Amino acid sequence: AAAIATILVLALYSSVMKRKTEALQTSFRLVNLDEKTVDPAQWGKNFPRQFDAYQRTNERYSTRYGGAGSEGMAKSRLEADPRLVTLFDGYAFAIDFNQRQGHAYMLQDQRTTKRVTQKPQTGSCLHCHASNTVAYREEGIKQGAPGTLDEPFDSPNARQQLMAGFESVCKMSYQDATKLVQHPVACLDCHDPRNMQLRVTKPGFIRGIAALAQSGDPTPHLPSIEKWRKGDRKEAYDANRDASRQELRSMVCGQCHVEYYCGPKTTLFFPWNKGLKVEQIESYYNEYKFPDGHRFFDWKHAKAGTEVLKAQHPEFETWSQGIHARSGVSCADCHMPYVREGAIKISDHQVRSPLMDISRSCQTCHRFPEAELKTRVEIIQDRTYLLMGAAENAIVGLIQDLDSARRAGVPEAKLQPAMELHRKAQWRLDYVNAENSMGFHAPQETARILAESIDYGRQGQLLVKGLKP
Amino acid sequence: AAAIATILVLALYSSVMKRKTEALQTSFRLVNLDEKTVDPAQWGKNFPRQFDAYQRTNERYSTRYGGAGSEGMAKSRLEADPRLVTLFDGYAFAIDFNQRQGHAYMLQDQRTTKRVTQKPQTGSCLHCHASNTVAYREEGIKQGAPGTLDEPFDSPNARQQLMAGFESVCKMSYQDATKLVQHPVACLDCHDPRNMQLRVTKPGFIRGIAALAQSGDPTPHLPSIEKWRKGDRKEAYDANRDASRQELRSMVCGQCHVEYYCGPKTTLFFPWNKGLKVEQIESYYNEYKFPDGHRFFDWKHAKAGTEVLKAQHPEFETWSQGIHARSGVSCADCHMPYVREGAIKISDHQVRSPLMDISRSCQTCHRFPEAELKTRVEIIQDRTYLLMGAAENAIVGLIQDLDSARRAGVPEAKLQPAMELHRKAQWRLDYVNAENSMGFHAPQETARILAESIDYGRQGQLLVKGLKP
Amino acid sequence: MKPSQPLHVLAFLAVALIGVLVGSGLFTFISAEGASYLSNDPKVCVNCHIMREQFDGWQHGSHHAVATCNDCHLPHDNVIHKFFVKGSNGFHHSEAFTTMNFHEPIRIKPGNAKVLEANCLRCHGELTGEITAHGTLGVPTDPTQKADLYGCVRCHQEVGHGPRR
Ligand code: HEC
Ligand code: HEC
Ligand code: HEC
Ligand code: HEC
Ligand code: HEC
Ligand code: HEC
Ligand code: HEC
Ligand code: HEC
Ligand code: HEC
Ligand code: HEC
Ligand code: HEC
Ligand code: HEC
Ligand code: HEC
Ligand code: HEC
Ligand SMILES: [Ca+2]
Ligand SMILES: [Ca+2]
Repeated sequence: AAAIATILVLALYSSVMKRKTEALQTSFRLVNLDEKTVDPAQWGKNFPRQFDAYQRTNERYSTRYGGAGSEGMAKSRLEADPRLVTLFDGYAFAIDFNQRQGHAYMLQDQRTTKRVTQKPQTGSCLHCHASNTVAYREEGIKQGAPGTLDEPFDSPNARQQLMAGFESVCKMSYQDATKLVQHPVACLDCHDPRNMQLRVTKPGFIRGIAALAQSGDPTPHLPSIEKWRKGDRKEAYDANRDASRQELRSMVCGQCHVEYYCGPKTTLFFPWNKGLKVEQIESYYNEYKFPDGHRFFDWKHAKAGTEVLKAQHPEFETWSQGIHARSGVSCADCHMPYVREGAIKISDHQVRSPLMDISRSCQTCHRFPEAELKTRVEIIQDRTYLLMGAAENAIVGLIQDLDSARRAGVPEAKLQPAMELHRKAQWRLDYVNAENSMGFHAPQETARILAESIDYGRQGQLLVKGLKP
Repeated sequence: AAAIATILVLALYSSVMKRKTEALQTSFRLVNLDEKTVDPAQWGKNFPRQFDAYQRTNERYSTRYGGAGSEGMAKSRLEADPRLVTLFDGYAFAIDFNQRQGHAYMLQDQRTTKRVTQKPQTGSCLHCHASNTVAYREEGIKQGAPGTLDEPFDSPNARQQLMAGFESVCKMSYQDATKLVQHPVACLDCHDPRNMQLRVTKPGFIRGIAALAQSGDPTPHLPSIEKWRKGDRKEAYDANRDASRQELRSMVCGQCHVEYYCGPKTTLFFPWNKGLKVEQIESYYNEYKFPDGHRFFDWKHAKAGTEVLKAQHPEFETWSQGIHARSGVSCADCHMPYVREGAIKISDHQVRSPLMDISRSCQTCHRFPEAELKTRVEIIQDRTYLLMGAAENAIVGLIQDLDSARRAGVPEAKLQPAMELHRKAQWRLDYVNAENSMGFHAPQETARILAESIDYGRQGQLLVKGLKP
Repeated sequence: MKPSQPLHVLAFLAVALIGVLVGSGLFTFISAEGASYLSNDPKVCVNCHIMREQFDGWQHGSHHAVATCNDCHLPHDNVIHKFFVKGSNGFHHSEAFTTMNFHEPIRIKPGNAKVLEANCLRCHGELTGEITAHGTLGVPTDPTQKADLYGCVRCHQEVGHGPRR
């Protein structure tokens, strides 16, 4: 009996030891990475496969609605749909507005857009177009924040450096600020250099997600937030401490693919204090007052006179309303699918449209032929596109009606209710137009938003039609 | 103790043996079933479990949007939403319109609705509210069709009897016709008595599905139709010959849960000649001329003056546009899920809302908790409900505007374009309102339809607003 | 110190009751072919018709030729663990089968899911070394766990039993 027991114990022991060695075995470390290593090429020495793919985000492509085309210049969204020029009249987006392209272009595209070269912009723009963890921290130290760059990112000192630097850079002119950075989004922005774990580093997200946690809006797709809410709430929600790996696989993207305010009147913020739905964001903006006491708005429409809102790429918010998010499917699952390279399986760092690689992006979960999956996406997108056109027509109509009525001498006060409807309709239309999946991330929700946009737009027209000078 | 142990062991042993025999047991044929056996109680002798469940369709229930409630009377849809009275003004639906209830009630509900007792209706109504295979064939024989009732259902003679009888019954008054039948939908309507295989027996469906096959509309969810199209097309598409078992698991429901015309002007038909989408059906109706040469319509709106269309329960058509149909999920998968009776799995013949039994209806495919699945359905339904209200408001507004303009003396010809928009808007709204899943069967498509309804309704109002007498 | 009389009786009763329990349990286990658990042949799992669906699915799954039920559903780290899981599953399933008291559709339980995941890694650990080097995979379906463990199956649900829907 004693013999058998001994054998069993030994068997157990040896198997445990085997596990432990396996856990340590990772890839070959040639370079020591730390919080100061901004340059992805350095990281690439340890992780050449990920780096190669990362670099390939400079490859151009187009799908029916995605990508920027394979020409030298990104496709212009204004040329593709001239109604946008009317819709954005009086705003920088009416000058230059293109299809997004790969991550490799983000810094260059921002530096060269006419929205920057022809209009004054602040340093806030850099929040999402560059690797800026180090730049923010250095600037923060300059502004008097304690400690050095050697401190780990999750230390209180580093956090103070980051936030102080962020505030300071946001106040600079774009031209001054952009000199502080050299790389588009880099490894450091999403990874902890010590162990490659995912993390979020962008101040806007860190504050925004904490505000969302404070709100009561249900977040079934982000269970760690719901768990935090049940706790004592003494410390703010912190994704790097609280979120699961799967949640971080979306949150790292949510650092940038979100609606934001980054104009000159206040520091950049993500408007999530009431929740992630289109109405909740609208309501937060409507209650938000600028330092001068004026109600929040992005620009005054040149023809309609309305103080309107601008929506920007609310991918994270829209995804949050869809069935994939509820099912625990993350951005990285579709946009960075696993690929086998030789004997090893890694995440595809060539972030791009999943339609470029349907078999890896979709087929592990959906056992349908590639052509069928592509058709499913396109059916959803075609329906969205059609409704978006209808909403644009309604609002272009309303803008013209407001303009004519004003010219005909209808007093401003009488136009006000119709302008209010213009604001609502435009917000909803733009929310969909600025979102980059043409409805795929949340098909029914997107259609609902457009239906409301149409309704408000047409109701606005009805109001104006009834007015006499 | 030994005694107790023995008892226990024997009890368990016997229960295990029972399980094992159950696994072998199929069914005993006690009664010979044939094409004349209408009475389900007879079938019930061979298939008691299915019969028991079938009878339980008389159980009342309600979910957030489904079921008819547990009171003695089905919930009135007119009381729940008085706007419907305005929308249906001038039509029988403005008098009496209730929530659907279980199959057990179908004949009784039809006989007692005020739409029948207060308005003249034809025998076509019976097509979907009774077991009428035998009644049609007997009437057909009376009208001179060859052969006897003994011939198998798929023989040419039987087909001739069926169709002749159907034409004849449709021309009778409802009161005369209803005397020919005694049972709500019965086993014979969906099953071949020789081998219990599924089959379709309703003339409207047999013709409708053949017409759909003739059309070019893609039917990825009904592959046997696409296959038939590739053949020589010499013989019309015949579901009983061509369709797969999985397709029949939806088609038996498609015999009744469909949009139809069954007024007095022509024989009942399913409008599928151009396809199953809402626009295709509309376009077919718009081109359809009544025998008197007039363009197809269901009724003239009492206030608006428009010749409008009535949509009825397009479940089959709507399901066809959804992701479940494309994924090969049939009506029976959700509404007649397999249940274990002892060791055997049988189809639950208590056809009802899947929300009454989520684990069996949904969890075989979706590995999420019941509460989560229920929430997913309700989120979809709530969005639909909201948009439906918006569409109703738009059309009620348009009806009032048309009415006022006419009273103010605007000539009919000038109102015509707005009335055309009323027809379009009302068709789309009603298509969703009459559909019984509150958007679940095809969430995005349903939202799209409502968005268009809103757009047309509001555009109609804009046209009227611009008119002078 | 001598144990008192009542304690003796209690001890005897306890032993007798345990004996009955074990005896009847064993009997049920055997008659319900719970002993199937002791074999590696997948066919013995379907002795229990309840497992028919999974068996059929397994025959259509990509691993049919390379893995049997026990390769995936039993621990392979050490013998004690293996027999512990075997025994407790065997007893639990026999009991569920006999009383016909279990949730349908049948769902793998968290403990067994951990076993399963470990087996994926047993065969594919090298391939996935890079993606597991910095922690397990995780799905946010269970908020009580920072990252629960059924990571592979989230994408590869069909490997064991073929298409699920
Ligand atoms: C279930 C899969 C899936 C998930 C999850 C998902 N996406 Fe997408 N995404 C798509 C598809 C499909 C498209 C459409 C691509 C196209 O039209 O070529 C798309 C489009 C995009 C685009 C535009 C791409 C282009 O080529 O123009 C961006 C940016 C994007 N998604 C970001 C995100 C972000 C950020 C998240 C998470 C918050 C996310 N996606 C989650 C599938 C997904
Ligand atoms: C630091 C900000 C930032 C982060 C973090 C980020 N993105 Fe982007 N992303 C951008 C910007 C900016 C662009 C547009 C670049 C351009 O058009 O020049 C972009 C473009 C894209 C595109 C379009 C690619 C193409 O070739 O058209 C996709 C898809 C995308 N991102 C998905 C993701 C996903 C998925 C994640 C997370 C894994 C992510 N992004 C993380 C800022 C970011
Ligand atoms: C909160 C993150 C964020 C901020 C702040 C931000 N961007 Fe972007 N930007 C993105 C993302 C994500 C994309 C890619 C998706 C898209 O094109 O909609 C993008 C795309 C772009 C593009 C390429 C597509 C186009 O619109 O022509 C330009 C140029 C651009 N941004 C300029 C700017 C400027 C100028 C500012 C400051 C006013 C700014 N960005 C601020 C995240 C951001
Ligand atoms: C926009 C965010 C983002 C950027 C930038 C980024 N990664 Fe990743 N990376 C991810 C995500 C998401 C994963 C999946 C991590 C997980 O599941 O835990 C990942 C995983 C990895 C892994 C783990 C193994 C694997 O492939 O899954 C390595 C190594 C890695 N990245 C290296 C790099 C390197 C090197 C760079 C810079 C060249 C880089 N990453 C830039 C988002 C990013
Ligand atoms: C990690 C798993 C996973 C990946 C990857 C994934 N999906 Fe899904 N998808 C799901 C789940 C889960 C659902 C929800 C329905 C269900 O429970 O099956 C779903 C639902 C859908 C639906 C119906 C819901 C809707 O919004 O219309 C479509 C269409 C779809 N997926 C397409 C895709 C496409 C295209 C891709 C690739 C770009 C993709 N999916 C990638 C898991 C995934
Ligand atoms: C994927 C599952 C699924 C499929 C497939 C499906 N349905 Fe449904 N159906 C539902 C759900 C969920 C509801 C909403 C029930 C509720 O609100 O209580 C519903 C509602 C209904 C209702 C109203 C039930 C009530 O309780 O009031 C009818 C009638 C119906 N469906 C018929 C059909 C027909 C006919 C088909 C096939 C052409 C079909 N369904 C296909 C899931 C499905
Ligand atoms: C012969 C015509 C006919 C056929 C065939 C038919 N139905 Fe029905 N169904 C009806 C009628 C009529 C009602 C409404 C009865 C009433 O309200 O009195 C109904 C009601 C229902 C309801 C509502 C039940 C409730 O309790 O509220 C559901 C769900 C339903 N049917 C689903 C199906 C499904 C699924 C099939 C196919 C398996 C099917 N039906 C086949 C005619 C039919
Ligand atoms: C093509 C099949 C079909 C025809 C023809 C048909 N019905 Fe129905 N009927 C149904 C189905 C399916 C339902 C259940 C779904 C619902 O209530 O929308 C139903 C429901 C009903 C109900 C209960 C709910 C309500 O509307 O109050 C009544 C009453 C009714 N029908 C009367 C009639 C009358 C009268 C006619 C003839 C003018 C008729 N039906 C013709 C299929 C049909
Ligand atoms: C509205 C259509 C409909 C009616 C009416 C109907 N059934 Fe069924 N029945 C079905 C469907 C659908 C199936 C599933 C068949 C399949 O998968 O092949 C089925 C299956 C069966 C089966 C095969 C075993 C099983 O349960 O899957 C039997 C036996 C059966 N029905 C008996 C009856 C009896 C007896 C009646 C009358 C009391 C009846 N059915 C009425 C639709 C119907
Ligand atoms: C026989 C399999 C099956 C059954 C039963 C089933 N589904 Fe699905 N469901 C699917 C498939 C397949 C998809 C498409 C996405 C995918 O490929 O996973 C889907 C997609 C969905 C979606 C996302 C698409 C959409 O239309 O929004 C929801 C929500 C959903 N199902 C809910 C349900 C509910 C609730 C039930 C029960 C009433 C149910 N399903 C029954 C297989 C099924
Ligand atoms: C290649 C690995 C593999 C093999 C071999 C395998 N299974 Fe599985 N089994 C799985 C996976 C994966 C699941 C699903 C787990 C999940 O979804 O979380 C599963 C789930 C189950 C379930 C629970 C049902 C469910 O869907 O959760 C049962 C019962 C089961 N297997 C029995 C068997 C039997 C009996 C055999 C042999 C005939 C077998 N398995 C062979 C991988 C396997
Ligand atoms: C005595 C009959 C019987 C035999 C033999 C049997 N099972 Fe099961 N099994 C069941 C029952 C009953 C359940 C459902 C238990 C529950 O869900 O509570 C089940 C559930 C399971 C589950 C999922 C539930 C869980 O606990 O995770 C797995 C995995 C499983 N069985 C694997 C197997 C394998 C592998 C074999 C063969 C070695 C096997 N079964 C042999 C009756 C049996
Ligand atoms: C007993 C060893 C063994 C176990 C346990 C095992 N696999 Fe495998 N797996 C294999 C082998 C061998 C192959 C290669 C099969 C082939 O080439 O056909 C394979 C192939 C695969 C493939 C590629 C083929 C496909 O189905 O797409 C995937 C993915 C996979 N395994 C995932 C898993 C997952 C996930 C698990 C755990 C649920 C698992 N395996 C458990 C041995 C195993
Ligand atoms: C987010 C989705 C996802 C998860 C989670 C996931 N995989 Fe995979 N897996 C994939 C994709 C996509 C491929 C195909 C890669 C390719 O073809 O290049 C794949 C391929 C594989 C293969 C087959 C490689 C080959 O071609 O032979 C194996 C084996 C495998 N995975 C095992 C695992 C194991 C073990 C786990 C858990 C540690 C896991 N996977 C987790 C998506 C996933
Ligand atoms: Ca904004
Ligand atoms: Ca009709």
